[in-house]
Amino acid sequence: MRKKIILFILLGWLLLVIGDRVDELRVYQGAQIAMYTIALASIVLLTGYSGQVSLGNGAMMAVGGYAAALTLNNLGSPVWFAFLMAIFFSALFGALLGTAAARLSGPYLAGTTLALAVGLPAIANQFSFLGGEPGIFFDVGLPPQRLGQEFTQYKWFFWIATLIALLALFITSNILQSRFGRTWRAIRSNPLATELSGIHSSQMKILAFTISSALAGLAGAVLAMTISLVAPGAYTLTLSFALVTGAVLAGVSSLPGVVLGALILVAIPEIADALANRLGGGENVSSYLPGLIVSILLILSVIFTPNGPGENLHRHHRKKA
Amino acid sequence: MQKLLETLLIGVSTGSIYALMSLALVLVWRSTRVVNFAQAGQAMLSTYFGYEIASRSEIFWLGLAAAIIAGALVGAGVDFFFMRVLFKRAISGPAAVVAPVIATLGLLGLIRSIVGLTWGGEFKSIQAPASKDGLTIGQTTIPFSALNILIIATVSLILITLAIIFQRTNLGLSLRASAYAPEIAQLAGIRTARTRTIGWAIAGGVGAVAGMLVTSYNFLSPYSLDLLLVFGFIAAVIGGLESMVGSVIGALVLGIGLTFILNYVGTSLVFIGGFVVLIVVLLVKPDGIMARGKARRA
Amino acid sequence: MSGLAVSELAVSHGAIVALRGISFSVQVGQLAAVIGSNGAGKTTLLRALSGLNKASSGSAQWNEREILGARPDALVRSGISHVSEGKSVIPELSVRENLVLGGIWRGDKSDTNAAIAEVVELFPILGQRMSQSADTLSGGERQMLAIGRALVSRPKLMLLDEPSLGLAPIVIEQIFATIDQLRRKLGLTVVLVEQNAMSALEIADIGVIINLGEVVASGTASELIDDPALRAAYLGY
Amino acid sequence: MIRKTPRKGTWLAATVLASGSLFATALPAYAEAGVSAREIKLGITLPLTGAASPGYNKIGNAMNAYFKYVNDNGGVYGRKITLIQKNDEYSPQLAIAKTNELILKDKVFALVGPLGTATYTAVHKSVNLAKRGVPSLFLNTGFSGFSDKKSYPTSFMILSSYAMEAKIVAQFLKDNHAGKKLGLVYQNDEFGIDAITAFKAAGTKFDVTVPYTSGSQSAATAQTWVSQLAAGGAQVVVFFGVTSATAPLLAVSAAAKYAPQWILGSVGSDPLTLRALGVPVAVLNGAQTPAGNPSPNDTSDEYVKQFQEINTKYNDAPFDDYVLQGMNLGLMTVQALRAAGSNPTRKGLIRAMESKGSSFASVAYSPLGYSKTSNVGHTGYYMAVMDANGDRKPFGGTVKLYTTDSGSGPVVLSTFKRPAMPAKGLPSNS
Repeated sequence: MRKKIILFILLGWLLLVIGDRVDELRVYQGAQIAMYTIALASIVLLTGYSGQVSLGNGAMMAVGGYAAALTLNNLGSPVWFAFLMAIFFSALFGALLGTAAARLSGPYLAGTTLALAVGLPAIANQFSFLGGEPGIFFDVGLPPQRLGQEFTQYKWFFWIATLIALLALFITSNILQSRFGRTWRAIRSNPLATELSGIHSSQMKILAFTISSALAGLAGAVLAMTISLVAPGAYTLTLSFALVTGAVLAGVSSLPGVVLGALILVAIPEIADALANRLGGGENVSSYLPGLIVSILLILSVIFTPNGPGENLHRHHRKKA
Repeated sequence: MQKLLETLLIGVSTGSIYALMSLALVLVWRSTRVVNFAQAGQAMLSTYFGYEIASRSEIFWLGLAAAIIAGALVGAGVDFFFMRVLFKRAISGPAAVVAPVIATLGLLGLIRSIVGLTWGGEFKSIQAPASKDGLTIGQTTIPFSALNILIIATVSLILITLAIIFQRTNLGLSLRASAYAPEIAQLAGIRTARTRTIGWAIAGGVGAVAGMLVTSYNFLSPYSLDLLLVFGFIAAVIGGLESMVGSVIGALVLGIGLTFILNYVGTSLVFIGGFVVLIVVLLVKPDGIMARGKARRA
Repeated sequence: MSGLAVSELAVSHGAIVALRGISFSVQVGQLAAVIGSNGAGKTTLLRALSGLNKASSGSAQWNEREILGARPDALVRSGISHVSEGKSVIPELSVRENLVLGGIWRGDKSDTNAAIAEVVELFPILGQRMSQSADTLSGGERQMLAIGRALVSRPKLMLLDEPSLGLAPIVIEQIFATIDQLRRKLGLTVVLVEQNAMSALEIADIGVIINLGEVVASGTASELIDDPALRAAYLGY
Repeated sequence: MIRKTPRKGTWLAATVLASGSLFATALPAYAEAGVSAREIKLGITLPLTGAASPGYNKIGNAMNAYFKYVNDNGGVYGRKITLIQKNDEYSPQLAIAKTNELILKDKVFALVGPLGTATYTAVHKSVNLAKRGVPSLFLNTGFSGFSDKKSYPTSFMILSSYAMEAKIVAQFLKDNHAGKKLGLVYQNDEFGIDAITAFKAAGTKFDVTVPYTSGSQSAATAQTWVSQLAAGGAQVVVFFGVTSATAPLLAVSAAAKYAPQWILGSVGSDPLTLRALGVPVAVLNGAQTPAGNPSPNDTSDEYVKQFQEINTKYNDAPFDDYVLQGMNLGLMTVQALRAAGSNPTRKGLIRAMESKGSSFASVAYSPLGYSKTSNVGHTGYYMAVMDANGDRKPFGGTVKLYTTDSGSGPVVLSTFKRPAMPAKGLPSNS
């Protein structure tokens, strides 16, 4: 345990040092990577560990984003409290949904969460306090003065996002290595046997849904921070699909893999853009090339290494052990 | 009273299009045990073919025929070149639950990108085969047009055709047998793999009709059929995923339900309406309204 | 030779060897009973012969043509029908549809109807239930329907997997009598897999006893019945 | 804790990968972003696809066509202009992401013609354009809120504001439609609210008001608008929304045989776009609309004629209001860049806009309001009537230009004469 704490602190320090050395775009993307890392951890926990398929993580992120923004704007609370409220409300919502979800299996759950992903963000258009399509602002404020003039807004976002992501990963990895993590894996691989051994699998599933939602909500608040805004347009079906994609590309049951998945999600549009510029196809190419690359990667990875690129690596480790 | 009638009529018209998509999803689910998210992509690609023909010939029905043929070929192609490869590699491990979903999502993305690269993202429209003008009954004009009637008629015709194929022909019997019990069907001499591909082709053709009909009163873009997919899927789940009749009933329930929300509650709540209808149905019957005693689970 | 010739057939499921070195032959018109306890590999043998399971080595010839490696539906076309374990009917379909299914591959409606009429003659009870869902049939009726469906395919070789499973003794007797009657009338070659050794051997020409994936004894049915050691070890009385 | 070693390995590998990519680009040294010896890079975000894109998606290409024309004729002080278009699908979130890309990755010199009220509000706040000192010229939105020079020190408007438009329409209603039942359909965001506020100030009372949410427009929703309007008996309906909302509104009204006198706001009344959206242009016949520019079919206009020629040669798109607008943005941009001098800086560009912007040549009839204390662009409208071909003619036969401001100023009949088109459409100002 102590080793792990040291590892995380070291990691954080390394990231902050890197943040000082790169230009603003990379810092901004670093914050996005941190955001995706949290969001993907939420999927890994739910799908990779408890075996439930959710296509509605975008909706959970929206709950978190709106909870954070409404808290900050209406209560004038400190920023950390807004993030805490994002966790609280999305967990609450996740628990409610998880109660329904625990009764559903496979495609029924996928359908329900898909419907949620489409429907929930649109609610913002109905109630004026949610700001409609333009959304509401979520302004975590300028970086503290003592950090100096050169300390940009985006670097501030990067610091906050990285700190939150590291904390979230630390806690998640501890949960996954605890009794709960083991039980989830047992339920996933053999639901009947687990039920017979006296474990209430539905309660455990609801718990997984709740924690996963809390993580997603936190990611939603971080996303809102990086764009200073919560709006339905930020939590689209495309986002939900992208998250599932990232989780699969990273290996759906590997927590460390989420960093890689997040990196891929941020890097691919960038690579595609560079490629599009080289090909010189104009707007059409740069709009659709990222999708093309992601889709091809996704299809190949499902066919060849459905459990992620780390799959073969892990197998080696296991054999040795 | 008039508003109620309008809502019902529009709801049936909307629901009937959902029914086609929902039917396509159910057909594939029954035969392959996969929720085919790429169905929207297949329908979109076929509709683009239909659009090309319809806008060149200026005959909607020619476009529709082209779309159906394209849809059937694309559907068969997806099964033959994609699903067979996918299922040859038996997937195990934590990804097993998501793999088929992810694969079809990937395929949806792939088709969308190819369509986008080929046709661009601009909205295309197809000249509707009938007037969009509301019908006048006596003194009042209701927002229910000849096009709506035509949509309902076209869908009914397709449903009747499908019912005849499935209930009265050997092909239909083979399709049903292969879906219910592939092994027994195979032992009875049915070429189940080929039958499955035919099933995908039929689903593709049906999806293409849905795409063309949606496009006839709306626009076509690489994203324009996403909602059709979502609502078609919700309808299929409401119907219990297994039952073709259930999927049509589910679609009508959903279409009417959503139109009621649109006309009586609020525009923005339509989208969440799908979720509400779904969750209500599933909490009462977790395996859909047409579930048999023993549910098949994925 | 004409008939069924199985030699050195082996089947593995992953690392587990389910069958090895299986050899026996059945002349045209003969009924072979494959006997063995639960888990001996009988079902695996039939599934390998009808193409449902892949054989890992060996050969099986029907009228001097190799059948291993062919798809089940292709084998139906060459006259081999497999009635799989557990009353292989499709409960979602009606009785008539279950029967029609067996004839689809020939694409000859009138012949299918004729074949169905023959089946109904054999199992009059099915004639009364034609439009009912197969779901509503009793166990014995289902088994009749499964055999009837196979007959509609007009097979030359019939592979029957435990037709007696879960049926009342009186029904079992009836089914076996029908099988015997059938093959005499139609000149069918039959491979009958059974746990119910005595009833099977009574109507069989030859018998093959399988234990733990291997043939432990084979010969004419009467030889097997008369061997006291075998009776004690495998036939259970 | 037993299997820690391999896990730590994976952790580290992932982190190294992540940090490696962050290191991949180093800080380049530059004098002024986006300006090199040969090139000036500019950026625009606009909806190229999606529900709100029809019409607007032509603006970028039209600007680009005009820039190509200028580049082929020597560029701006020898530098070629490159315009990078980014698709924001009219979503604030995407607009922010794309603007970030333009500024941080593509390192554009300035934004030109960013489109949309909600999107630009979000962009300005989130990307912090003012603090970064990024000039943002010729906003493609008429939201009067952007005329607050203190909050938007680096932004410059071009369109007459929605408030001005509403005030002029209010005057027109008083003069020409007094005593009739009035209806209003508006987009329920800053765009529409701007108009509402102005109507309120002018004392115009609507008998039916139908707000709609941006992005919700469709045939189905339009049916609810029309039934509300018809139920309220509106005889004159004012519409303040985008073209993708005009289309279903007019189509459904025609379908329901509901035919009030339409007054379509300048934003949502482009006939070609309506036609592309499947609405027969004939339904526009007789609709009244406030307009700032001459009709794109008016070849007697020197601007229109020149732009049409450039369009034919460099763009190959049907020449409509959006293409005209895009070309004009190009013309204005080139004048601004020239005014900023041969070694342009962002600060210099903003100073040039403040000091010389009001004298730029522009196709619109009304005066430009740029100064040290104002970033207001055009300041007036004339009323026009559409015909069955979708063309528009000035109401009453000749252009009667009204000017006003976004505040409480009066609506004045103007005699302003706009500057002449530079020779061959190539500015030579400095």
